[in-house]
Amino acid sequence: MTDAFAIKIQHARLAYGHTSEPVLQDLSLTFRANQWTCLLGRSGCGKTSVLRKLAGLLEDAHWRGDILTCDGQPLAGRIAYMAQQDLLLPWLSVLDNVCVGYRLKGQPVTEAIRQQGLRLLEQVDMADKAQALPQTLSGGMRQRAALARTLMQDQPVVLMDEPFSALDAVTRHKLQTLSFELLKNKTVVLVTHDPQEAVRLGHQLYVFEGNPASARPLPALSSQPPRRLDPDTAQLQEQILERLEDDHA
Amino acid sequence: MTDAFAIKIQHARLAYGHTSEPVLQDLSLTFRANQWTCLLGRSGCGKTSVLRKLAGLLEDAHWRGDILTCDGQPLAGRIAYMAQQDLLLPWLSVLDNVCVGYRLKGQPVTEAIRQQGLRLLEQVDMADKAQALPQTLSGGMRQRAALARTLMQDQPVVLMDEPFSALDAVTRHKLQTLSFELLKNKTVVLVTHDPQEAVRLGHQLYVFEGNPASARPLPALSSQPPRRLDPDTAQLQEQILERLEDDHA
Amino acid sequence: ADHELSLMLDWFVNPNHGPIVIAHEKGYFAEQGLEVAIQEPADPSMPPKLVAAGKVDMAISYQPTLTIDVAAGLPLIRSGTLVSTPLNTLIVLDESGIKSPADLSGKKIGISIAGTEEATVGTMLKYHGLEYGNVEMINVGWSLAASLASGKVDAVWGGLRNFETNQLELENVQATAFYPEEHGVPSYDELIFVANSKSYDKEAIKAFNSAIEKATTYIVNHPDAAWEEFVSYSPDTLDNELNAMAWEDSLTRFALRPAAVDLARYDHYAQFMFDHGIIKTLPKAADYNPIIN
Amino acid sequence: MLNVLAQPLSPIRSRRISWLKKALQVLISISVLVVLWQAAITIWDLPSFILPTPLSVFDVLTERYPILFKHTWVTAQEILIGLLLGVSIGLFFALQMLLFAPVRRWLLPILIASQAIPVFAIAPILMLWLDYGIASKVAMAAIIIFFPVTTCCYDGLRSTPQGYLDLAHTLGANRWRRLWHVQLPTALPALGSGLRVAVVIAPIGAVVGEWVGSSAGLGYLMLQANARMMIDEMFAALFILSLFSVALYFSVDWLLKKLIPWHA
Amino acid sequence: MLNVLAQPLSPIRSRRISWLKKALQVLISISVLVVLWQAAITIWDLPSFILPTPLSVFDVLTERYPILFKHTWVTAQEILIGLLLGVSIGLFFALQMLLFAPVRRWLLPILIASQAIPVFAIAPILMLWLDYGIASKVAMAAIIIFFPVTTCCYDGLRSTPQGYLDLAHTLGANRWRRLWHVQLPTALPALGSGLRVAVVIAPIGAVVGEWVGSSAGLGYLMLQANARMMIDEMFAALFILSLFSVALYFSVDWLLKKLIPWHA
Ligand SMILES: Nc1ncnc2c1ncn2[C@@H]1O[C@H](COP(=O)(O)OP(=O)(O)OP(=O)(O)O)[C@@H](O)[C@H]1O
Ligand SMILES: Nc1ncnc2c1ncn2[C@@H]1O[C@H](COP(=O)(O)OP(=O)(O)OP(=O)(O)O)[C@@H](O)[C@H]1O
Ligand SMILES: Cc1ncc(C[n+]2csc(CCO)c2C)c(N)n1
Ligand SMILES: [Mg+2]
Ligand SMILES: [Mg+2]
Repeated sequence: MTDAFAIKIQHARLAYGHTSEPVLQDLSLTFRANQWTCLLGRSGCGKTSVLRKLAGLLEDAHWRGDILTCDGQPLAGRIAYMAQQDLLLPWLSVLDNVCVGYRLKGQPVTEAIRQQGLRLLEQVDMADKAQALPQTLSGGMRQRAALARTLMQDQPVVLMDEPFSALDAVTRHKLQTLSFELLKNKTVVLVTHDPQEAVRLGHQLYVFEGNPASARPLPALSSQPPRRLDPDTAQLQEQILERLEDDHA
Repeated sequence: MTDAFAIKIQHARLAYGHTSEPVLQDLSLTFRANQWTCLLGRSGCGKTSVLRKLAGLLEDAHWRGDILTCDGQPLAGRIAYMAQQDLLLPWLSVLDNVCVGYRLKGQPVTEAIRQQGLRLLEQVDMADKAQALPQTLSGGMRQRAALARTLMQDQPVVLMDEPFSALDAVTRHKLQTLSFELLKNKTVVLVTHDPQEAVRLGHQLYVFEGNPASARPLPALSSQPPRRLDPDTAQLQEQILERLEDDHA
Repeated sequence: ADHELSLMLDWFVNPNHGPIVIAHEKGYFAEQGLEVAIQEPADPSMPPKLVAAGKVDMAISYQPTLTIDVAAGLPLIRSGTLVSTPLNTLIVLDESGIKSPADLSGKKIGISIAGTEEATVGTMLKYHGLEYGNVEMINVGWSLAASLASGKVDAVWGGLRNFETNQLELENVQATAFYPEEHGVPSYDELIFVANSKSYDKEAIKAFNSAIEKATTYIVNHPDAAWEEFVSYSPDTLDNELNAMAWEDSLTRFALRPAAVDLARYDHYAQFMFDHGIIKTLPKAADYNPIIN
Repeated sequence: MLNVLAQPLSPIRSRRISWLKKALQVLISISVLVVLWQAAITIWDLPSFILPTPLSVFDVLTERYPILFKHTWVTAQEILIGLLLGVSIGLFFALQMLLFAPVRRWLLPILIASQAIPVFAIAPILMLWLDYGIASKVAMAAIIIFFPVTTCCYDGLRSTPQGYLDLAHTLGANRWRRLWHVQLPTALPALGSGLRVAVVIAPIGAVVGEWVGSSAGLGYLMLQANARMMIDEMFAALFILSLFSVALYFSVDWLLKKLIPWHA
Repeated sequence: MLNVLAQPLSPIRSRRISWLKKALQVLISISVLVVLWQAAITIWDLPSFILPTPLSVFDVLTERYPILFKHTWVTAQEILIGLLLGVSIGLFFALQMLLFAPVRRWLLPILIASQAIPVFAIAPILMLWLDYGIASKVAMAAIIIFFPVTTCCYDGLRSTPQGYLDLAHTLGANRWRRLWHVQLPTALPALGSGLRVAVVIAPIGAVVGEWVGSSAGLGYLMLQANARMMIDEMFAALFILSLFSVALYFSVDWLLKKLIPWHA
């Protein structure tokens, strides 16, 4: 397994277009190694934009500010990114979609890899749909397939943009546990709108605030994730909601 | 405002393809006039399929079973449907997307209609993006634009498929309230994965169970939606989760 | 065979090519130690160019065309004559009421552009007191007979008197032909053989001309037997009424002395074209009619 | 019995029926065409050198089929090789333009300009380089074919949804594998359009090539027939050519439907 | 000063620069072409009656521009009207086939068959039907143009994402408004491909028309020049034709970019 490592964003500023108002300003974030960092915030505040920047996908936007990695190397090639849309390729079966990372890296999709893909599909409860085309899946199934594809990637940094948003509560809980297990030794950044999810999984939490937005950390809990519902976590959830409400006001 | 009315699905069965297993079996649902009916269930159990059937979009699938309306007239033309994907047309501005229903019905988009569209956009907190193209929106913004488009339609039956799934908690709460206000006199069917949302908004609740799935109603609460968090609703939420867990087991 | 020769025709095989086909069929070429490969062109402006470019050894061209080509600097010579009178003719539709070229004022003349129309048709018109500007010249490509038969034009220029006239007759179109040499245009050789001036083979040409001369003599002496032999070259395409009629009309047109040349006639025609601005330089006939014997 | 009949047809049986139906349709549309054709002749009293009767064309087809067949065979070879070459060149240029921005900038104007040049004008040059054999005809066909393929394929390759490109990027694809695994599949429908146009005009390419210089083939036959005012023979050749196009079109259409099942 | 220079360029200024850059590119690619052309002549020792030197063609362009201009004007009219007609017919057929399944079944084979008929072959007959005026040339151009437009547009119209069609359905659109507001916009990129092919080949249509019947135009001029062995003049006409294609292509490209801003 590859070594985990940390990323720091310092005093960044992001604007789409020369003339338009910035979306993010004075943004500082720290993503610790072997930990889950959850980003929350008003819809449209710029969470996806931050993930896209880390994934190297923000080419046309104007970004200012440093992105530091603990080993000083660029991030490119060490990132797994699960976007807000599922982006399943319509000409590949679900299993092929899950294994597509190998093809795209030019590595042969061996039987072992296919078996691993099948196991992951089983774990996300999609084993019976392995040979189906994505168009015949329900919304939640598509999301689970995309999750399986991301988990297949085995990169040190994993960025996930609302990965459980289209799932029912029970499936969501199961897949949270699964992802947490499988991504134990990674630097994980999770964008979510579900305070409960954030509190359950996050070693650290940030809430985006203001317009242009910047990120404010929430006080860390002493317990280790995955956490159960207890007075502490309930209180942290309350705090998140308060922050969001303040931001909306 | 058009008269609200009720719909009944009786002992329906749905299968995709001749040979494949049915997805839904012995499905009976009642949608009451002037009420919100919430559908919950495991991801992939067939909730979207039911909505699509009601919206007249299930042409290639094999449906058996009656769909009764209280006035005996077909549903076609009396339905507003908000799909699981936002389906914003990329060549129209957000405002034009919101008003596109008029164009598609061949009615001129008058200044009054545009004003109404703008007001709705304001209410979903998107007034500043009225002239933007959909591609420049965040995921949650797209969903809000689609919601505004659905609310513009003013049909007696409104079908919504996870309409708030991509929104932060506060925005979600606000828009739930707004939708409930605006759709007071409609027959509303809401598919959701959020038990809290279902409990808050639903006059009646169904949970899909089994494989092939059928729908089982939950006991109605005595209070009227929109409901606040109280012991009764908390208990109903617990019940939903239990049912889902049972189904997963 | 001592020499292999490739010969490109001016058009698809037709009775104009009688001597060539007979020489080929009756083995006169072989007698002279020649092996001649006959090719047909798709684009009639190509054969002289291919000779000039060295892609074929000989081609059939027209005297006016050769003069234009030589004036333009193409390395070509005339090596022999196939038909030593003009064949080109101005054909008019009887039903358009034209009795003489003088009636052409304001009419449409279909041409298949050869570059000399302005001089030849212009001269015929002037001969009858008309100006070139009095008529409308329309390019009709290679549908000379059809455009006239369908009445889209009142006259055509470029059809041959032994071929297109018969074609029209077979379509039951009443038409009259005016011969340019009877209306002020100098006489010339319609069909000639050309070779590359830089690489032509004297011996081969001599042998070729002898074979053609022998074939022409045979045709003139035994027209009916010659017809049979002509047709047997490609019965599929040649054995039809049109060719039979054209054969009769061609008998009197073949040059009896293919190697012979009247230099003054070439210079005269060149001067005529020069005067009408068709060519910008005046080539001397002796330069592109080398003495081969 | 009634019960059995009321059952839905088995897929195989219904497929066979749909084939029969297709064939019938083609037959009927040909008949309609023939009737219209004869009607035009009768109504406007067209002479045979403008438009021959269907019957006389049919006569030529039945009587002279050995000759027609001989020439058809020559042209068929030219069409197929020309098609292969033209489509390859078209794909090659499209990929070049996609992958290398400079190539696009410099090459595109040249390609466009080359298309506007009537083949007749460059025919002499081609003849000088390629001689009278099949090469020059294949070259002509390829020249005519490649441009629609290039344009459609390039347009298709350009229009890959951004999301898929982003996916390829984060999954670590280099440009070649991105091209192969993401851009080409999304370009297939557009490429299909290009191919459909290409196969339909390929016969023209071959025939034009033959006009430039040849001693066999349907184009040669048509020129001959035209010059001799044997318009019925020309139409017989035209008819065979049209059959080629229709057959090629539907073959490609069928093939594309197999290849692009995820696309309507 | 340094500070000011370091500022990003204003949009207007950078747009002007990008135009300059484009113009420069075209200029350079023309130069490259000219050099290749001269090189071909030098290397293969091509005689001037097969391929004239760029310089002699340039001379003709500068010296004889009044005549060239006169004929260009004629051909330009034919091209533009032919384009209008061909594109309209192409769109019309595509819409017909989309909207009426029977039309598709009956019309498509006929359209395809019609395409395989080399225009060159029917051109002489077309002339006999339509007279030697502008109509026949316009018809030729239109015939050549309409098929790529039909194919690409029809393929584009067929490939509207199902979601959008569903949306149109639930929003109560009838087929016409669905077509206008949903299918046509999504077909625009594919239609663009068709248009790009169409404008590039339109000049051929017009010129071929002039070759088989005309009394003016660039095609007529080319025949005349060819007959008089003024090959440099013929290539001057070819050059103008190519310019037409390139200019039309880039105009359409620019227009389409304006029309389809949501598309890459
Ligand atoms: N077009 C199709 N072809 C074949 N099978 C389909 C098709 N659409 C849906 N299905 C199948 O039908 C089942 C129900 O799908 P549906 O989209 O209705 O689920 P859902 O309840 O909405 O799920 P989710 O909560 O994940 O959106 C799934 O198993 C899915 O694979
Ligand atoms: N391509 C783009 N062009 C212009 N503006 C953009 C573009 N992409 C995003 N934006 C703008 O940037 C802001 C942040 O968008 P982003 O997608 O990062 O939000 P988000 O926090 O992920 O929201 P959500 O929770 O709704 O997904 C929004 O105001 C959006 O309109
Ligand atoms: C049977 C027959 N018909 C027409 C022509 C064509 N043609 C006749 S004259 C001329 C130009 C020279 O004046 C051309 C091209 C031919 N060669 N043979
Ligand atoms: Mg987002
Ligand atoms: Mg669903």
